[in-house]
Amino acid sequence: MAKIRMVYFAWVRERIGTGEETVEPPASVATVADLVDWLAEISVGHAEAFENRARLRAAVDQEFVPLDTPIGRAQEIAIFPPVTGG
Amino acid sequence: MAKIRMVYFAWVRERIGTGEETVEPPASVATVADLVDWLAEISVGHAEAFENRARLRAAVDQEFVPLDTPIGRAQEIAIFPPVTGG
Amino acid sequence: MIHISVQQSTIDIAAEMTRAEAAGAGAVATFTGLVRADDGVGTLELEHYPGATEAALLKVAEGAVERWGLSAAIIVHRVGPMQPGERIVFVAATAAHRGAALEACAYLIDRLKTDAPFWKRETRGVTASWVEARDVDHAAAERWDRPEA
Amino acid sequence: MIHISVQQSTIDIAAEMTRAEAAGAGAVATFTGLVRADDGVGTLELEHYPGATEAALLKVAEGAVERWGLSAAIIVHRVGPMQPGERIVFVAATAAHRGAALEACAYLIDRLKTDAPFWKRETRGVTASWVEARDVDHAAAERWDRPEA
Repeated sequence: MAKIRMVYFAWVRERIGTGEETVEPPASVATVADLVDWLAEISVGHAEAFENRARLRAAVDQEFVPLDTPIGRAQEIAIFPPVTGG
Repeated sequence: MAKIRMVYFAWVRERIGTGEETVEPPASVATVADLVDWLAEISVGHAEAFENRARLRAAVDQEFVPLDTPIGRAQEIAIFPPVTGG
Repeated sequence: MIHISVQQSTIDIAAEMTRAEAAGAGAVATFTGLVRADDGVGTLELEHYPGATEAALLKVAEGAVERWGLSAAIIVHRVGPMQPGERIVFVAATAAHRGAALEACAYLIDRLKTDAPFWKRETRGVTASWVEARDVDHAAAERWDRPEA
Repeated sequence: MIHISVQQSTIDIAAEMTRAEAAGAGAVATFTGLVRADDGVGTLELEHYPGATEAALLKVAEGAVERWGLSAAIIVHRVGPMQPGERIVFVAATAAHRGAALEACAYLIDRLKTDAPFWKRETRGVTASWVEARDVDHAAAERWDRPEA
């Protein structure tokens, strides 16, 4: 599988300890949810950030998507809490 | 009956030819509608201004009221078209 | 805080916003009515009923403050002659949350349209005519009287 | 006319109103969100997703322009640190008539609240915490998807 640029925001970013990283998940990682499961194994920070999947939102190549969305040939995937602007 | 200060606005004022006049209607004039009927006899301008009663609105002592409102001891009565501000 | 003004001078939005925001709450909704620049009107003239106008606007503002618990309600209305593009009216509602501010703002302008003694006269070319009241304005104002509103 | 801005600098209401009014139509409705000065927040910090934010705001504005035939839609949102009383967000909708302007303004702020990638962090005393999303915001945004809306 190709490299994916991961971007994180708000408390997801804080728990992981970085706002951005490049990852190369195995071919078995098909959806954003699979990716989150796989990333949660990388470090304690990732595990903490992804603890409660119901509180996570995602964007694939800057389009907001549900977590069960296939990754396809995504270049940038963002994981973040529900938005609170305005 | 006591004297009443009449005030007119917009095309009612223009047709009557004045924005303000003092009148002394007879005791038989009980409501604003009676007053309009009585005033319509005063001049051609008044008759034209009050031609179509459905297009007239009134205020008694600066309170908006229906035309069938009793005059009572009113000091100032206004007759004008439906409002068009804002 | 209630601020009512019936004025000849132009409406200063920045000053009015500062007033609306001074209340310290989180949400300000405003409505501004302009002389349309795109339908051939040369001059618009606003006549009003001095004294009764201010009282009517105050009543509209008080109604909004009470109904939505506003921290500020502002109504500024121009009178006299004005040109296309100029502001005729500005209303603002300040509340803790946006739902109350937005609803109260709509209420202020809807009620003002039917409850305040202003009359508009338009000049198009050499012809001056009084603007006719619109039934749709009464429908808009009356929706606030319905129990479900 | 659509104008979108995600900016560090303070929001200049007078300049934005001039932009909204330049379209020449008759009605401008606005909503301004402020950092509340009355609930103990010392600093509010806004984080966002550069690139995706602007695209999301543009989509919200385009939706409003199409649905209500607006002549102007403006969304200005601050990012970075800000103080109580400062403006966080300003939206404006310009239309020929007030009903369209008022509804479109409510749509702009309702959709922005759920569709644009901003995150607020509040500092109260020495404690910083991320603001939680509110269910009521989703209900407000979703009402625009209902057929009767």
